[in-house]
Amino acid sequence: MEPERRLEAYRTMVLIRTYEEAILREYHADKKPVFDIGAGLVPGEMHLSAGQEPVAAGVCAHLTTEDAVTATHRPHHFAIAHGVNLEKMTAEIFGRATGLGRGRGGHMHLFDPETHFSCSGIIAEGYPPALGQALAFQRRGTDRVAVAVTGEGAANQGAFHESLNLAALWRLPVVFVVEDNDWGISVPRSASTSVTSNAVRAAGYGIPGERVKDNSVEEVHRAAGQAVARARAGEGPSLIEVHTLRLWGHFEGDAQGYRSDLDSVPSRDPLPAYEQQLRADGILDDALVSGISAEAGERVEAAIAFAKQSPEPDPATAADFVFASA
Amino acid sequence: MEPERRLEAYRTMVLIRTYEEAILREYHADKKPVFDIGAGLVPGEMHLSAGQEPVAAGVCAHLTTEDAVTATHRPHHFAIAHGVNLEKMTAEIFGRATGLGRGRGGHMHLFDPETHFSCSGIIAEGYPPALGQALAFQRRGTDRVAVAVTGEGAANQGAFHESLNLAALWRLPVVFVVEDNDWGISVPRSASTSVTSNAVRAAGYGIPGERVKDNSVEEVHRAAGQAVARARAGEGPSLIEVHTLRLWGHFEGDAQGYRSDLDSVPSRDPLPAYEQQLRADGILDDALVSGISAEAGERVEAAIAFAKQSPEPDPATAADFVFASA
Amino acid sequence: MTLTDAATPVRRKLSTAKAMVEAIAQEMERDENVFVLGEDVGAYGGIFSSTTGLLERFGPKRVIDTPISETAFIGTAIGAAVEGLRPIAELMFVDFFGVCMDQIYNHMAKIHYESGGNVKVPMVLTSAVGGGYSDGAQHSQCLWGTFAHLPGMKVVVPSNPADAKGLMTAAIRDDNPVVYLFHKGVMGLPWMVKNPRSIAPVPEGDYEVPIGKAAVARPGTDVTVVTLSLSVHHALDVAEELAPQGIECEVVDLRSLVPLDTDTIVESVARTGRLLVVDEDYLSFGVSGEVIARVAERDPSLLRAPAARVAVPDVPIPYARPLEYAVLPTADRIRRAVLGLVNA
Amino acid sequence: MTLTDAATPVRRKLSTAKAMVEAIAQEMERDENVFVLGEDVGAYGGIFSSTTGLLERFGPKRVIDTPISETAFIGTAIGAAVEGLRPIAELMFVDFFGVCMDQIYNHMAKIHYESGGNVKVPMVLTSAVGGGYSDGAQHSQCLWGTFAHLPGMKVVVPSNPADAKGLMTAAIRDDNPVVYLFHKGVMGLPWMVKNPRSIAPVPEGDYEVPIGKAAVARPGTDVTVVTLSLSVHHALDVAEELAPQGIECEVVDLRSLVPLDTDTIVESVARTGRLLVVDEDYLSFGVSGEVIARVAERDPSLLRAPAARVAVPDVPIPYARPLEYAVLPTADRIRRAVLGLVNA
Ligand SMILES: Cc1ncc(C[n+]2csc(CCOP(=O)(O)OP(=O)(O)O)c2C)c(N)n1
Ligand SMILES: Cc1ncc(C[n+]2csc(CCOP(=O)(O)OP(=O)(O)O)c2C)c(N)n1
Ligand SMILES: [Mg+2]
Ligand SMILES: [Mg+2]
Repeated sequence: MEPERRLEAYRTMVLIRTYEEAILREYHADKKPVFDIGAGLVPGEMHLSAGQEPVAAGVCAHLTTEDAVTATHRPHHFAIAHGVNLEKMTAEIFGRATGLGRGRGGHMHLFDPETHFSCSGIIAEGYPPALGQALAFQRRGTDRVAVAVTGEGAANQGAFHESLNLAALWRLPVVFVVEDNDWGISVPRSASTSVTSNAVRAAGYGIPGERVKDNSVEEVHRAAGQAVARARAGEGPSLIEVHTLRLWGHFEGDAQGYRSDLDSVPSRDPLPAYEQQLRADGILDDALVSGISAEAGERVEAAIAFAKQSPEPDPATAADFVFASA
Repeated sequence: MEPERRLEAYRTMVLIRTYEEAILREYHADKKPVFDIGAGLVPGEMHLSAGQEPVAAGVCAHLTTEDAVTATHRPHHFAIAHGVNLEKMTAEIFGRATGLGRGRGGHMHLFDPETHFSCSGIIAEGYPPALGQALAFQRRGTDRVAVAVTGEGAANQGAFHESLNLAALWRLPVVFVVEDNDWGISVPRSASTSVTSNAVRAAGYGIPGERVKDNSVEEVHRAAGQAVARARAGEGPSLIEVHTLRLWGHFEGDAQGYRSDLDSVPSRDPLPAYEQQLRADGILDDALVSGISAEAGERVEAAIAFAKQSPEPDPATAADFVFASA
Repeated sequence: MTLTDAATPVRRKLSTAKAMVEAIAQEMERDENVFVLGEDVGAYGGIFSSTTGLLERFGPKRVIDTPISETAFIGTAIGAAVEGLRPIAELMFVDFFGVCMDQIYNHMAKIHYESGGNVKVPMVLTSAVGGGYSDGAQHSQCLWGTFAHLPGMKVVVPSNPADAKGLMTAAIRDDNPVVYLFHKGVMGLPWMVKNPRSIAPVPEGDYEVPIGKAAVARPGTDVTVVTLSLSVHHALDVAEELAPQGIECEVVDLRSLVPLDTDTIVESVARTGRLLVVDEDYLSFGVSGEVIARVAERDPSLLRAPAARVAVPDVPIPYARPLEYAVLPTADRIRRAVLGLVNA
Repeated sequence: MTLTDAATPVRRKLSTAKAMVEAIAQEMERDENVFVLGEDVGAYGGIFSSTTGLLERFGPKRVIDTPISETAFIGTAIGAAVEGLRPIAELMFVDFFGVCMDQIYNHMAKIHYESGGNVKVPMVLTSAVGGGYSDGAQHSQCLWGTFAHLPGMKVVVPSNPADAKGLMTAAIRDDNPVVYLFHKGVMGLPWMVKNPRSIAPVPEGDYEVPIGKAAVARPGTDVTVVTLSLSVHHALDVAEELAPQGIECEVVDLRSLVPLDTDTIVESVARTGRLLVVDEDYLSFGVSGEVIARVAERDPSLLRAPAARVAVPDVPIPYARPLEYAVLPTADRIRRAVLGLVNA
């Protein structure tokens, strides 16, 4: 990877982490002393993506906002890496009228037509619509691609199988990304998946499959580059599984009592590791690090401020937008 | 295969074919001159299994009625090979009160607790309940197995994937059988399945997979023998795909205008082929052939006579059996 | 134009299936974004002839046979609609909704709302419904109540060729997801008992039947029979039969469940004072209850007799003919119910 | 014993979640065929604490974490039940029914009928329902109307700890498939706003609350409020608030949707002449319509005022709190509806 792109990847990862830390702060701010999931400025389930930045940063580096991304219940890192408007996204997470979904969607339902970004809270069910986006791109003779993301737990859901088969059959320009963070809530991969790598499943559809063993943005970038190029060239879909890390709980409020690997988690954080690597390679120094961090902080706080200043949706409009008017 | 078993396999295949021919006759008997699907003594959709006898005969030769079989919308060959009571089954197909389901089920819903046989008209959705039967057998410390059948078209349904993963994960004593008859109604395998063999999909679950390339009862018998033995030994599930033949239409009334391979179909009929082979090997002669055929004819006609003589269910009882009484 | 605008009498007769296909073909001509996908929609032409001839006319890029992967291909339709195409996806039998309902009700139906109106999902989901030919418990259901209960999708249920065409055109042009449920028994198929009204005059040009407007299929003064799809014809048969006895049934053909035309229902009951709902879906927690409730929450005193229902009495559809016809809303059952109402 | 037999007053209080778990544990002790499977039912103890402590007590052979493969594991429960085990399968949120409904309604619910009664499917399908904590359109639904509409499964919906235990015991012992829908808001979870009644006295021994019998949660003379699950508590709150103003609400807690206790509903409306149905499921084609229809088909003249409904107005559940609370059946909306009825 060229230095410029390595720096860019780092910048994206820092932005994501800064964002997740800020949401973490805002989420818990008004849920004290007793945690109440429905309380505060940011209520509801909150699935944060800290630790999984390499996947989003590595994949989305190959995309433009003409390409589509469908993410999961844990969507922030992909939304940010794909360039979803941070203010509108944050406003949605805060349930404001200025949000991507005018407050109707929430953190698991971020829809951004400008960047063809969407997500869904139903496991693996974000895959099939990605095929349709890819089909539209293909029919129009473009070289645009659709990226579809799930977790390793989701790869045992029927929609996963159907989607891989259909995409392969129709040579759709799709890149399937599996984020293997070892856990599906409290269930370890060994208790959910009969094979140690989902990449082997790609062979069952006659498409390339690769498992990226390290939670390394550069490795992801490399693998994704091949997959995206293949899709753009009309050669059909590929599957990439990345062995990544869920740095925090499944959702906020998750005490992780079940988590056997908890002790080793902090030491596996990919962000300081990448920072060190880039420092060692002379790409980062103190000034750059603090500059990037400051810039991320500003962008994130601006987005949060925008959200907080935005009006709440008017309850009288709750039934608006069920149907599109003619 | 020992001569005794070869003869037995032939006998089973003849019984199945005789049965299907008789149902064919009865089904169309009172649908003339104009075909009306709802008319006659045997109304409704009718999916006959002629041509696929080798699969059922080969697999079920390894089973006792303590083992479970879940079949599909095309269930007769497996029901017969597994030893479901021919009279009760036929009565069900004729919609009689003496039928397996007292006339409530019909040809796609044959449930026989005595032989642990069942089937379902929803594609691939017969797989999951088979896992539960296998789980029950496993928990009770028995060596009983469950056989789950689908077509090659069904192997692209989500339930297929979920079932293979779960069975592999829990090492359930299941044998998955895929009957590849080249067609899912009018859709050829090449337009439904991204790989040329479902056997390769087994690797995606870490279980053995084999494609039996010939529609040969002996080849099926061999492959199924391994799979059943593995399951009985507690080593978990296997997948067997058999390249078989849909001798007739998808269902009765199907004009098969779409069927590109139609001309070659009669010459691929597995039954005369097997008969010839057994004659060549000195296992069958004219006398045996006509004896077996006569015996099959008698059994089948007796079953049909039983069905026809049985009373129709009383309309006043239509709402009975929705719920079990305490 | 809308159907009711048709000034000149229409002579040409089509089956419901052909009328439906004609609407699809006309819209495919008009708008290259329209395409069809589903199982056996190509060479086979749809198991119930809902796409016959389209492959020959528009080719395999616009009439696409799919694997038996309803979740994947309905989801594909959704994503394509999100990107501005206008897919028509066929779920072969509505009974199969259980393998793909998540895409339908959690995605197709909700994306527009969750996106605050920023993402449209202009697609049609067609599906065959209904029994009466011994297809058993997994191939004979109507289930429209299930779809109508879940918000975000329109639900239409044509009963005759002209409506089938006009509702299809309206559904394709609608910017919302529309579930289009066609009863096998109204398609006019040569291989199934058909109602004489399943082949009837259909205007040649393109026209819309507005979604959300019921039709008074027969005016009457004594009993309002609210019904839909194939049951409309049974109700009309009974109405014709009872008229000489001085019992005049008004038959309301709902045509659309979402939106539901409450005004037409209430207005009719206000005149007749008697309400019978005839529904081939399951009795409880469905269409029949909703129709009655719409009246009772407007003005229960309109009901001069207890409201009545003829529906499938909460039992899976049995296979054997005598059992199936015992649970279907047959003319016999409808007649008894009407007589019960007028004698109440 | 049944709950109503309990002669001595009960002191010990449990949350609904603990009461539910107690019932499961007692039945697991009693019958080795009972086992639990589902996502995160083991070490996690169920996302909404519906299985807490069971793994520790009964071990991983009887409390089984599954992959996220609802079709496969619910189907597994079905097959196990067919072979005589008595599984309790948990669908984590009812909103996920779309990925596995085929197993539920085409298999679990129909096998007994299709087999002419020869095959029994004694299992319990548990699932969390309901909103009110900003979990959005795919994690906040009730959907009980959808299950109740489809024949062959019983559907129970406890509102309080004692019923939760007794209904669970009855469900496990029932030879039929029983869908057991527990509202997150009645579970008494420490991390969610809880109704004060979500921790209440529960008898220690095993007992059944009969499936199919509604409870009059509060007697009254002026308005019958028919409701279920969490909404029972909102209705009780309103009833208590309005009593000093001389408005006496009778609150009927359905407890079971299938079978539905029509007699208790009609008997109450016969006394009060006014009916309000409060339902956290979608308004149309669901529970509220059915309840009103049951009265209107028995005797519409019982309704001295138009029947009223407070339900989710056919809109996906919005995320933002002000929007969500605008569509939920809140005490405010219930109060307005009751006042509307008494002033009608
Ligand atoms: C169909 C469905 N089943 C269950 C859930 C509940 N659920 C939400 S996230 C999750 C775990 C997902 O695990 P994985 O796919 O590995 O993603 P991760 O959370 O680890 O990012 C589960 C079970 C769901 N949302 N949808
Ligand atoms: C979920 C579902 N989708 C579609 C159908 C309709 N259908 C019945 S049989 C069939 C083809 C099945 O093909 P295959 O699995 O190859 O079995 P075969 O008929 O060839 O034996 C289809 C599409 C169904 N029954 N269930
Ligand atoms: Mg994971
Ligand atoms: Mg086939």
